[in-house]
Formats: sequence, structure tokens, C-alpha cells
Amino acid sequence: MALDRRAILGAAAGAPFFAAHAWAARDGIINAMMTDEPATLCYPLFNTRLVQEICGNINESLLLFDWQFRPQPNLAQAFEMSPDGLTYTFHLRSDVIWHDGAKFTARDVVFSCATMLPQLNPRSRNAFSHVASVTAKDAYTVVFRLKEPFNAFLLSLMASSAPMMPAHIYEGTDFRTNPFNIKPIGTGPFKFAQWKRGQFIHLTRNEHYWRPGQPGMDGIYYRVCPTPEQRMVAMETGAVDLALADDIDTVVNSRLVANPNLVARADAYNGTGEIRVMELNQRRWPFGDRRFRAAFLHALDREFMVKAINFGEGKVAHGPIPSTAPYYDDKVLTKYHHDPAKARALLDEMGLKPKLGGVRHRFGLMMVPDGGGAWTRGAQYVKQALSEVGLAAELETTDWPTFSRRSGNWDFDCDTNSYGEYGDPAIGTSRFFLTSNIRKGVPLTNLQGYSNLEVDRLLGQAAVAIDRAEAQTHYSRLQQILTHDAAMLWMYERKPLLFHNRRLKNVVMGPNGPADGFGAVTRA
Amino acid sequence: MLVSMQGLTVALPSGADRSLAVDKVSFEIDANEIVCIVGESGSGKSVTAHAIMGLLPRGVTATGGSILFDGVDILRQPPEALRKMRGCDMAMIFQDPMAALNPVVTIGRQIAEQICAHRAISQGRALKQAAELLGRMGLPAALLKSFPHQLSGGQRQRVMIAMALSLSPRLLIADEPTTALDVTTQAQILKLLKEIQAERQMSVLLITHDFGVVADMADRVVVMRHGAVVESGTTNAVLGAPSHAYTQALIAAVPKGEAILPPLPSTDPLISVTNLSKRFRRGGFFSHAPTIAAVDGVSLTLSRGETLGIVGESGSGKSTLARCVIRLLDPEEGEILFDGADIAHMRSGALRPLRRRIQMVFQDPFSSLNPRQTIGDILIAGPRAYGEDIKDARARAAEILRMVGLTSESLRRFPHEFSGGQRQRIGLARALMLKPDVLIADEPVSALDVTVQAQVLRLLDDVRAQMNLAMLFITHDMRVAAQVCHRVMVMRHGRVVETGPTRDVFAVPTDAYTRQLLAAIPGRLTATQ
Amino acid sequence: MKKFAAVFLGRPMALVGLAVFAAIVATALAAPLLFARGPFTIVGMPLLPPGAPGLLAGSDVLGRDMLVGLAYGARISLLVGITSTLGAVGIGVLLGAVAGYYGGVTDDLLMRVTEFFQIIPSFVLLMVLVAFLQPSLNSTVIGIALISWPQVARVVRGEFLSLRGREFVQAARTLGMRDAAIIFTQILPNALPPIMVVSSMMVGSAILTESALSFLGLGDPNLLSWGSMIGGSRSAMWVAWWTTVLPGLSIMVTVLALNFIGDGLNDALNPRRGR
Amino acid sequence: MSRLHFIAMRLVKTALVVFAVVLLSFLLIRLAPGDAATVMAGQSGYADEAFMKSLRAEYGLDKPLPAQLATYLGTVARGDLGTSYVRRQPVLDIILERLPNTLLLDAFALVVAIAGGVWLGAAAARRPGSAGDASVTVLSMLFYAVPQFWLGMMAVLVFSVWLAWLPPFGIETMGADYTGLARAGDIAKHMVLPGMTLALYYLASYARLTRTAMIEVADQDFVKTARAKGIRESQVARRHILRNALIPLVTFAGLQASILVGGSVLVENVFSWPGIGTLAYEAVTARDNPLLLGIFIVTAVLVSLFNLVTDIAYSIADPRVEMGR
Repeated sequence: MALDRRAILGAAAGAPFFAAHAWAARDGIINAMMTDEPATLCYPLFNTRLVQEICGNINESLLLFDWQFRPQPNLAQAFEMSPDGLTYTFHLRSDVIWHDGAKFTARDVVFSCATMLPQLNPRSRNAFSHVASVTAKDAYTVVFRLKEPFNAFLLSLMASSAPMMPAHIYEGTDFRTNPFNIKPIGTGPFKFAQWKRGQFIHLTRNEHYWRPGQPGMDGIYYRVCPTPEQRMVAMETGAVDLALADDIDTVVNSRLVANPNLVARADAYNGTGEIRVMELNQRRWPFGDRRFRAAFLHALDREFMVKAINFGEGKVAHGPIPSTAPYYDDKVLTKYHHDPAKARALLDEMGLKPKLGGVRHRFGLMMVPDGGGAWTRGAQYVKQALSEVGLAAELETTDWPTFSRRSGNWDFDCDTNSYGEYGDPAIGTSRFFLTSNIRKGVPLTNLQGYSNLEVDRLLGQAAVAIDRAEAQTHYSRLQQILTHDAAMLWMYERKPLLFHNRRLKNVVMGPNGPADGFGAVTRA
Repeated sequence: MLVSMQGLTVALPSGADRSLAVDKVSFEIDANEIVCIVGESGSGKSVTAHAIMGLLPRGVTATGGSILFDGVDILRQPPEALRKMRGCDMAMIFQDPMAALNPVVTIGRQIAEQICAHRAISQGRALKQAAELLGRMGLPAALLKSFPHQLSGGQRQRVMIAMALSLSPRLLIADEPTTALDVTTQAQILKLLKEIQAERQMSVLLITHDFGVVADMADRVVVMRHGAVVESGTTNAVLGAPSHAYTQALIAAVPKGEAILPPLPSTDPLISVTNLSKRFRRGGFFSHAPTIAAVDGVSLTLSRGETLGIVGESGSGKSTLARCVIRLLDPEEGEILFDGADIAHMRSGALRPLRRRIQMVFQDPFSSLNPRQTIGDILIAGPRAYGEDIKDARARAAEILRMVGLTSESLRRFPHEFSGGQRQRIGLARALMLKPDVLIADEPVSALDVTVQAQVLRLLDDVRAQMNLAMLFITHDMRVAAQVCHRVMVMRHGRVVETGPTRDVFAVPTDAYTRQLLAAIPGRLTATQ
Repeated sequence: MKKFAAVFLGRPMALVGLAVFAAIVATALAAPLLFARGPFTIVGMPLLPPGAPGLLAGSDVLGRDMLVGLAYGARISLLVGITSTLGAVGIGVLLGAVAGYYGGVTDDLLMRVTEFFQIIPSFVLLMVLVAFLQPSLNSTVIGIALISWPQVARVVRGEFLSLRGREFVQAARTLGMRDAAIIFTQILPNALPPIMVVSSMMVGSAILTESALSFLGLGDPNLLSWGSMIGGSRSAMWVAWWTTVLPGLSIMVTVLALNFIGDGLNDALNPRRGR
Repeated sequence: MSRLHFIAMRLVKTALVVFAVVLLSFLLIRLAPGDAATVMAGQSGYADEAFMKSLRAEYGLDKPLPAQLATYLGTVARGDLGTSYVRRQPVLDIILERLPNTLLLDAFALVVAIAGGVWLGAAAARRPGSAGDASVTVLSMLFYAVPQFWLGMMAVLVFSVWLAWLPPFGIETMGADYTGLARAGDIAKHMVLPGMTLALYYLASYARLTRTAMIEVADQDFVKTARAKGIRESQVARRHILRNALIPLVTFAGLQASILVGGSVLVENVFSWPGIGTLAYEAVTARDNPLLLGIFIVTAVLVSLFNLVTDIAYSIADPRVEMGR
């Protein structure tokens, strides 16, 4: 089913996807929370989930994506792709102005995509590495010329990877120490008002916002709320309207879900498509052996993990691509169900017989530091489950710097981790399996040292395939090999709950949820 | 009759060594007279005095008898009425002046406090009265603003007396007021008390264990033993012709203060010390406080079989001198020749063989023995340190124990199972285990009761004679020195003021300070009349 | 020695303390016999209330049996409490004895160091020590020992300073005993009572400190201690009170028992009150 | 030794202690594994060598250790405690911003502890061995044995979850933006639970200390003298017994200061009280060396000054101390 991109966009352009609803009450503040204060609000520089959610209201991207990850107009009202998939031409809106009054033009897009983003944000750098040149044909037209076709190119223009930054503010300055990093300028529905250290960040409505009828609210407060219990109480007492991912410990989900004046949304983060995984350092024996990894998976009851450890949040992950993301192909996957007997058989087959105390092999399990939350509980469950098949996992508590240092330098046996797929395997998944991405000293790369030439070939071809169907065949073969090979220990797809006050409408408008901003939100 | 005590009985809390502290005690105190209660420690004399004031400690209760004060029975008085009498009609001063005053309040305010508690007058006028009282006691009014720790023992006792007399009570009770003071200060305080009693025609109840004090002060005397009155009457009657055997023994045990031992023919000295000095630095590591010379250029000789007494008041340096000779302390200058070798600055290695031949007996029976060791272990500690065979040492220990008057059975027992006198005997036995040539006795009897004191002194002398020891006897009590020493050396502020055969020094003291010391001996006047 | 027993047994609180402490140690040691399964075994759904079938004390946030957790938790808490105290007492007695006996420079030096440890907030220092050594059983024990030895050193120094002047020590020196013999046979036996009192109190405070560290997530991740049970239940407390209340009560009862024993020891061994 | 000389001596001592604190913590933290660069790398989710190397250079982490120490001492002397790696703000500002909250909480706890403790201790001492005395002893031993953080959690459970009388967390109602008296009232309401949790532990120790001190002083001779002077019993208790029993209390207050700071790390953490206690915990877990070092120095200086105050109070309370060392 070859869909002509231009056709889709064309149809959408006519009737704006976000229909302008009549918003009754314009007054009202959205109260959200911050677990701790970000170091800076420069979107590309400090790309944590929290900054994505705050700056999602300030800096906008060229395109938005609907539930089926199809591109929708945003700052770019239309675009064309050349038949050979090498040239993309974007037609920008002419009525967009920055919060400080300057006009938004092609110069900003060229500056952002050619200079600032690749330099600051590693994910953008990965995406724009396929781009040969970015040129402004005129004030409101920008042409991207790619080195080779890259069908995930559009998805990489998602807000979290490619926010448009003001050239007149950043050009020629040191991005890292630019004063505007703590009072960002954007084109979005809300603009930066005040940052009271240790208390809150306040955004007010952008009077000159280009999208008619938006923003529906007057402002947003992100209040500092350091501990999970404090955030839960804030939600229950109504002091706060919005609890984003990781704000609430899954333990108390049941309490908030049962709360009549709160709504729980499980689909607000499909865009990131996060999968909780465990990585084995395959350079060290016996982790390199496929049978060990299979035994590892068989030993775990991942249904129980989701149901009991995570109190029902999420879904067991059987492969590298989340079930909600494009190119997911269920029928090719080799699934590893909870079967301790099979696990023991596999270990015996490998020659890992139980020695004294019934222990077949002893190894370290490095945990992500989360102060005893879901991560720690998960690791404790894994340690217990593995002990029943004779594998002794020694839990290691770390802090963020130690975790990054040790994982980057491959100084670990096994670790807990998670990665976002961001809508397209070429963006989120490939970096963990490409032989070219085995780079010492850098966290969140192919730390396991998994190297499979066919997988490299498939990833390369899929990325440049113009036709989606052709990409699908490659990705299906990829999923078949990776799952058969148990290349990584996929635990479960995270579906973090977003809680919000029942009287707030249009909070989650797409798979990126809060990262696309709250322009559409209104209070009933 | 001001005070009439009839059949007073006071019970001790359970677990004490006997059930009654005071058992049916009766005596009277008339106006304008000094009555003395005398007895050894544990005789109940102090409890009787406290009963009169209604100050019995927690858990100790009067269970029988009556105490009539001016016709009013103290034991039946309600607490508030009794409180009004205390400090006003009757007053009391205590034994240890160091602890009897509130350390954090000025002298003036403590005296004024008592006056204001009974009279409705302003603090200012009370302070003026306090100044007059201090004047009467021979103390400058400036002391009103100073704190107790800035005064000497004698000054503090004078403050206590001033405080007691502030509301001119009709009865003054003094519980061993001078026991903790120096001989000379003791004499001055007793003289002051006598003058005040005569001047104010008041009654004084004086508690003491020293018959000399009784002889100097008392009009009438009551002798107590184990909580009961053994004998009472006028001082001349009781002292002159004691009827009860216990009183007779007590009086006989009091050292008379006349020299007994003739001087020995001079032989070559075993130890000769020439101008020995020892300085102490006050304050800690950093402070540059001036150093004070505890011993300043002292010389002495000691020959075998001889007892040299070193006499002086506290702070005279007598104890420091002894500790330098036995090298517990390292003297700055001076020479100590022992059997020809100068041990003053000898290094500990070379010193060890010589050190075993000088041994010491200590003052406090409760601190000189390790409470956690059996007597056997204590005695063989010396021989064991020098590597001698343990079995021989144990045998010799039993033998020496018998020599000092204890059974060998006590080898297995612990120090807390022995009396003060027995512990001093054990201390002596420990010193003799190493067969020393020189024995240093540092105030060996001053912590003991009079009767026990006499026995230990006789034992020391017998041992000295029997083992032909050279003995250095340190004491502050001239009477004890006279009883045991062939020669005496009087020290003051670290220097020797006089030395010579005991008989000559006691009969014809050449130095003024010695004369003052001899005069201050309580009861000396009557003894020699 | 028998007088000590008489006084110690005479104090009801001390007896109760001893009995409770003995019971706790017994359950800790006998845990494998009492319970078939280990503390980590998942027995059912998480956060089941006490009294649920087969779960006397309910299940914790991971679905593990709380009762088994409490029994095994006692092991770690007691182990840390006792070993760190032994360490602290070891260092403290050694340094305190030398400083107290010889005085002079060593004494001043030790006083400066103990004063330094008084000034610096010891718990914050402990946090850094444990974080620096990476959280584990050893780092907890070493950390607690390092911040508590000055307390013992100060007590021992005080005792040695006063005992050094006593006449039976001077007698030992005149009898020719060497310094080491004097320290170990004469002074140390008499300095033992206050050391025993301080040690018993310190085991209690070490248990509290270990639980605080585990609560903050700085405890040994592989071990289950009362503190880590409470730490893991900070959120669960809102939906399952027993996950927090039961371990907390266990800590309180144990430390209370230790304090009662310490108080009893103090009265029995303290010459002034004991006599 | 005049009082000024004494204070000068004590200030020198404080400076020495602070220097020792700086030296110890500097060595300890610099030798710790992992450093600032890995912190920021870890947090921003994406990092590579270039990014890490530039960070290390920027914060001078690549220079040899002694050089780092020398530069650090120089800056500390100027009052500049460096910038926090995580928050990109000067450390001193962060600490000073949060310090008042901790001082408020600790002061409240200390006052309640001393007042309550002395009152309870004195009451118990007046009738030794009575039911009142025994209950005070057991009660104080109870609070001595309770883990502070657990006590806090129980307080939250009872007073916030079940009874809902008091707000459990934070220093002010979120977003209410009260002003003036209303704000003070709001803060007071928020301070009750953490304040009492912190105070109860020290109240127990003060009660025990006052009780034992007063019973010991009551046996002294000068108390017998006071009674012999016919002074009313209540005056004897206040002017003689309590007056002397206060002396050990003053030194004890000095010792408590450093433990109080340690205690507040736990209590602030449980109640999310925005003081330097939570800051210290966040700094340790985020490996934010300058912030942690800064907190050490600030708390050490505060505790030393507090000890100076207690020393002076001690010399006033006990005239026997001629302001000696």
C-alpha cells in the first residue's frame, strides 16, 4: 500500500487536524510538577524527559505526528519529497513570530538543522548525519538534500529530536553558556515567564501564537516536588492538575486510578515507545552464548513483573520494536515464555552445571539509581527468579555518574536500562545493534558489543528504503534474527500513566503526549 | 536545759552493715557550754548531730525517742516549722569546706540568702550585715564578691561559721569542722569557735574523732561506739579517769607527741640525697604558666635500721620528695646516691635491679590495692615482674602475710572483703615481697581510726627493726612522727626548715615554723601539764 | 562478680531487655529452621494485608513474606550493629588507652581528633564514606565504625587518666611492672565497666544508623535489613501501612532492649550507685 | 585570660577545624570514583567523548590533584565554594537559599527539646524512684530507641493519612502564594510534624541528662548546707540544684549541634523539607562534589560557632572556668 506522502499531507492541510474548538473559559492555570530542577532549559542541550515536557510548549518542530505516526503540518504547512527520496522541500508558515517579536524564517530552520542541533543533541546528530545540505530557497522555503534515502528522516523531525531554535539569539554564541538557556525563546503556545529556583517554572500564554484559538489556558506552573509521596499527595489534594511519567511510583497507581476526579492515560508516551531492557556484556563469557540469554529470559516470569512488580503498567516486550510502533511484526518473533525447567536444560547443555550451593554462575547486576523505586524492585525480582535456576546475580547500587561511566566503558556484567524507539527503528533501535555504534566511553550505545553482519546490512538497507513496504520486509527479517538470537533481554514495554485533572480537556493529542505542548488544553 | 535528747533511735536502710545507726542515745546540752561527741568512724556521732537539725539523709529515719529543743520536740515538728528553726535558732557547719558552699554563687549572696530567708529585709542590708559578720571572722569584706573556689580551706570554714551565726542561733552544731584542714589552720578555727562561744554565751555541739580537740575545747564529753553512748561526763572526769574500757583503750591509742626512740649511732648512710629539685608546670601543653618548685634543693641521708620522719603541711613537698627518691617522678636536679650509685637520672633499664630494693606503702587503703585482683595475685605481682618462680613466691606470700598479722587463707580473697587497717597490712606485705632495703611510707596511717592507727604504727616499727630496713616516714601529724621516727625533718614550701633527732626537735625546736607546728598539736597543752 | 549479677538481675528493666534481646538473636539465628523459604522468595501478590492466608505479617511491595523478611532482616541489623561496635571499640580502646596513659602530645592530638569528629556532622560524613566506598555491607560497617570510635576513645581516655593516678597503679610501677603489663592487667580491667556500657548503647545506635543508611538507599542492595524494608516502603506506606510499621517496630524493640541492658550494666558496674 | 582572648583562641580553633573539614572532604571526594563530567553526561541521556572531554576541561578536572586543591582553597578563602555541577549555580547561593529553612527547623527542634527536656527531667528528679520518674526514664529511652526517619513516617501516617490534621510535606502549601501572617501560619503548620519528629529524639536525651545531673547535684554537701540555712525547698531546687545541673546541659547542647544536622538530613528527607539536609542527600546521590563540600564547610562553621556560643555560656554558668582552654 504505497501511500503518496504528498497526498496524505495535502488532505490534512485543508482541514487543520487540531480543529479549533470553542474554548469556553480562557482563564485558568495548568499546575504540573518537576521531580527536580533541570540544569538548563536549552531544549537540544539538556534532552531529559522533563525538559522535553517543559520546552514542548516553548520550542516547536516543523512537523507533528498523529496516532499512526503520519506527519501533520506545524511550522511547515506543507512539504514535498523527490521521487528518489533524496530531496525534501518544506514550505514554512509566514505568519509565525518568535516570543521576542522577531519573525520566524527559513534562516532559523537552516541554522537549527545545520549547526545547532547536530552540535548539541546526539540523536539529532545521528539523524542529520544523512543530510548533505540544508539551504533556504527563499524566506519561507527550505530544501534538505540527503546523501542517501532515509525513510526515517521525517520522524527525526519530531519535536524531541528537532526543535526549531531562534538563529538571532544563538548564532555565533557559545550554545552552552548562552544566557537565554535559562529563559528560552520559542514560537510555541506558551512563553517563558519566570524560574524561581527551588520552587517553580512559570510559562504564560503566547498572545501572538499563530495557531488560531490556542493556547486554551493562561499559563503553566511546573512546581518542584522532590519525592514520589509528595507528588501523590499533591495530585490527590488537587494542588496539582498534572502528573507526568515517572512522577508517581507505580505502587500507588491503584490509589490514583480509583480517584474519581483524576483521569489516567496509558497512551501518552507511545511516541517514545520506551522498552525496559537488561543488557548483557556479550564480550564476557558466558553472556556471548545465545543459550545463556535464552535461559535468562526463560527464567523470568515477565507477566508477573508487569502485573505485580509494576502494578499492571506496561506490556511484556518480545522484540526490539514496541508493539505500538510502526514496522512491529508479531508473527516473526521468537518468544521466550516463563519456563525455568527449559532454562536449566539450556544451562546444562552449555556445560554450566550447578557447583557448590547450587550456583551455576555468579555475576554482577548493575542497577539504574532510582532510590528504591520500580527499577530496584524489578532488579530484586530478577535476582530472585534467576537464583531459582542457579544463576546468582549480585545487585550493585550506583549513582548516575558511576552508571554512565561503567556502562560506557563496558565495565559491567549485566545492567538494567531502557531505550526509546521514537517511532522509527532507524532512530531509536538501530543504535543498540549496529556494529558501527560500538563506541567505548559513550553511554546509551551498543554496550553489549552485539555484532551481526546481516543485522548491520538489514538496518542499513531499511533506513534508506524509500518504500515503506520494502523497509517493512527488512525490519521483519531484523526482528526475526534479533529475537531468535535473544540479542537483548527485552523486559516490558513501558506504558507510563499520565494522570490529569478530569476538568482538563485535550491534554493528550498524539503519541508524543506532553512533548507536543499543551496548546490545545482547556478547562471544562 | 537547751537540748535534751531522750532514747533517740535512728534506723538505717536495709542492706547497710547494721540495722540501727543510733540506738537509744540520751544526753543534754545546756546553755553557754561546749559539748563534744567523740567516737571512731561509724560510731553514729554524725547521724546524731544531723538528727537534731532534722537533716537525716534519704532513707535514714528516726524511729524512736525524742529531741527537745527549748521544750519543743524536733522529731514531731512539721517540716515547715522545722525549716523556720534551721539557720535561725540552731545552725550547723560541716566537715569538708571545699564542697559545703555553692560553687556558682558568690559568698555574699549565699550569706545574704540565709538572712533574707528568715528576716524580711532587703538584699542590700543583708549584704551589709554579711560584711560585718565576715569582719568578725577576720575576713576582708571584699570576699563578698568572690566565689568559693577562690578561697582557701580555712577561709571557707570561716565563711561557713559567719553564715551559721548570721541570725545568732542559740545552738551551733559543728560536725568535724577541722578534720580536713591543716594543723595550723585547725588550731586557728578551734580558737575562733571557743572565742565566739564565750562571747555569745551560746551552746556548741562539737563532733570529732580526735581526743586532742576534746581536751582543748569541751566542757562536757559524750563517747559513742556502734551507735550507743559508752560514757559521758565532764572533760576532766572522762579524760582523767575514764571508767569504760573502750574509752581507756581509745585514750591510750592517742599518740602523746613525746619522742620515744633514741637517736641511732650514725653509720654510713644507705641513701644520701643532695640538693634535689622538682618543678611542676601548671596548665596544659600550650599555656606558658609559671612553673612552681615543689621540691627546692633538699638534701638528706638515711641509714639502715633508721626511720627518718619527713613532716610538713599539705603542699610542703614531702610527698613529691618521697616519689622522687623512689623514682616515680624524675627530679630536674640533684643527686640520689643509693648503695653508691646515683639513681636520680638513671635510665629505666639500669634502674630496674636497684628499684626492687626500694619499696613503698601508700596512704589510701581503698585505692592502693587493685579491686579486681585477689590478694595472692597482688602480692606475687612484684616477684612475677622480676621473673621469679611463682610457686616460691606464693609460699613466701603466705609467710609474709602471717608476719603482718593476716592468715594465709586471705590469699584467695578480694580487697573489698578487708577493713582499712587490714588493707594497709596487705600493702606492707606487698612491699616486703621483694625483700627491699629501703621502705618509704607515705602517710600510711592518716586514713585509719586511732586504735587501728596505733597497731599499724607498731607493726611498721617491728618490721623495720626485724628486717633492719631504712625507712622514710612521711606524715603531716607530728604526734605520729614522734612515735615512730628516730630523726625528723620539717619541710615548708619545698624546703627543709629543720632536721635532727626527734627528741631534740620536739624538746628544743630551733625554727619558728616548727614551734608553730608543735603548738598547734591539739591536746598537747594538757598532755604535758 | 556475683555482686554485679545480683544488682543487674535486680533491675526489672534490664532483665526484660536481656530476655527480648536474646529472643531476637535466637529468631535471627534460627530463621532457616523456622521458615522453609528465604526472605527473597516471592510467595504471592504484593501488598497483601497481615492475616492473609499463610501470611501472618502480610506481603511486602514485591510479594515477599514480611515475617520471613523481619527474621532475616534481624540478622543484618544485628550483624552490622555488633561488628561496627567491635571495630569502634577496638580502635577507641587502643587510642584512648595510649592517650590516657601516656598523656602529653598523644593526648592532645587525640583530643583534637575527637573534637573534630564532634564538630563535623557525623551522619553526613558517613553518607559520603558509604557513597565513596560504593554501598555494601563492608562499607556500612567500616563507615559506622569510623564515625563512632571517637566516642569510645573519649570514655577510655577519661578512665585511663583517672586510673593512672590511682595508688595501685603507682604501686605496680614501683614493683617494676612494664607499661604494657600495667595497661592490660591493672588499668584495663578496671576501665571495662564504662566501656561495656558505652558499647551496649553503641550497638543500638549502630543499628539505627544502618537502618537510616538503608532507608536513604545507601545500604547493601543484596541484603535485606529492617532499614531497607522501610526504605522500600516509602510509597507503599500509603496503601499498605504494615510494610513500614512492622520493620520500624522491630528496630525500636531491639534498640530499646539494648538500652535497657546498657542501663542495667551501668547501675550494676557503676561503683557509686552499685555499692 | 580575658574573655576576648578566649574568643580569639576559639575562633582560631574554628578556623583550624574548618580547614581540616575542607582538606578531608576534598581528598575524600576527589578520590571518589566518577566525576562531574560523567554526571552531566549521564543525566543528559546522550553523550560522547568530545562532550565529556570539554566538560572536564571546563571544570578543571583534568589538572593534577594538588593543583586542584590549591585552586580550591584559594576560592574557598574568597567565600566562593565553586559552582554545583548539577545545578550550574554557585554553591554558596544554593546553600544560603536553603539554609534558613534548616536553621528554622533545627532552632524549633532545639528549643522544644531543651525546654521540654529540662522541664521533664527536673520533674522526674524531684521525686526519684516515683512513678513519674520511672515513666520519664522509660519514655526517654523509648524516643532514644526509635529510628528518627521511621518516627517521621509514622507521624505522616497518623496525622496526615489517617487523621488528615496536618500537611505532611514541604514548607508551604503548593501554589497558594500566601503572604505575611498567612504565610507564617502556613509555614508553622507545615513545621509541626518535622519539627516535633526532630525534637523528640533530643528531648529524650535532655530529659535523661537533666534527671541524672539533678539527682547527682542533690547529693552534694552545699545542698545540705542550703537546707541547714532554712531555705525553702523550692528555692533550694531552683537556685542551688537546677543552677548547678545546668552546667553539663550547656556542654551537651554544644555536642548536640553536629548530631542535629545529621538528624535533619533524615527528617528533611522524609518530609521533603527544603533544607540543606535534603540538599546533602541529593548532592551525595548526584555526585555533586562542590555542593557536598560546600554543605560540609557551612555546617562545620555553623556547628563550630554554636560550640563557641556554648563555651562562652559554659564559662558564664561555671565561674570555676577562668576562660582557660
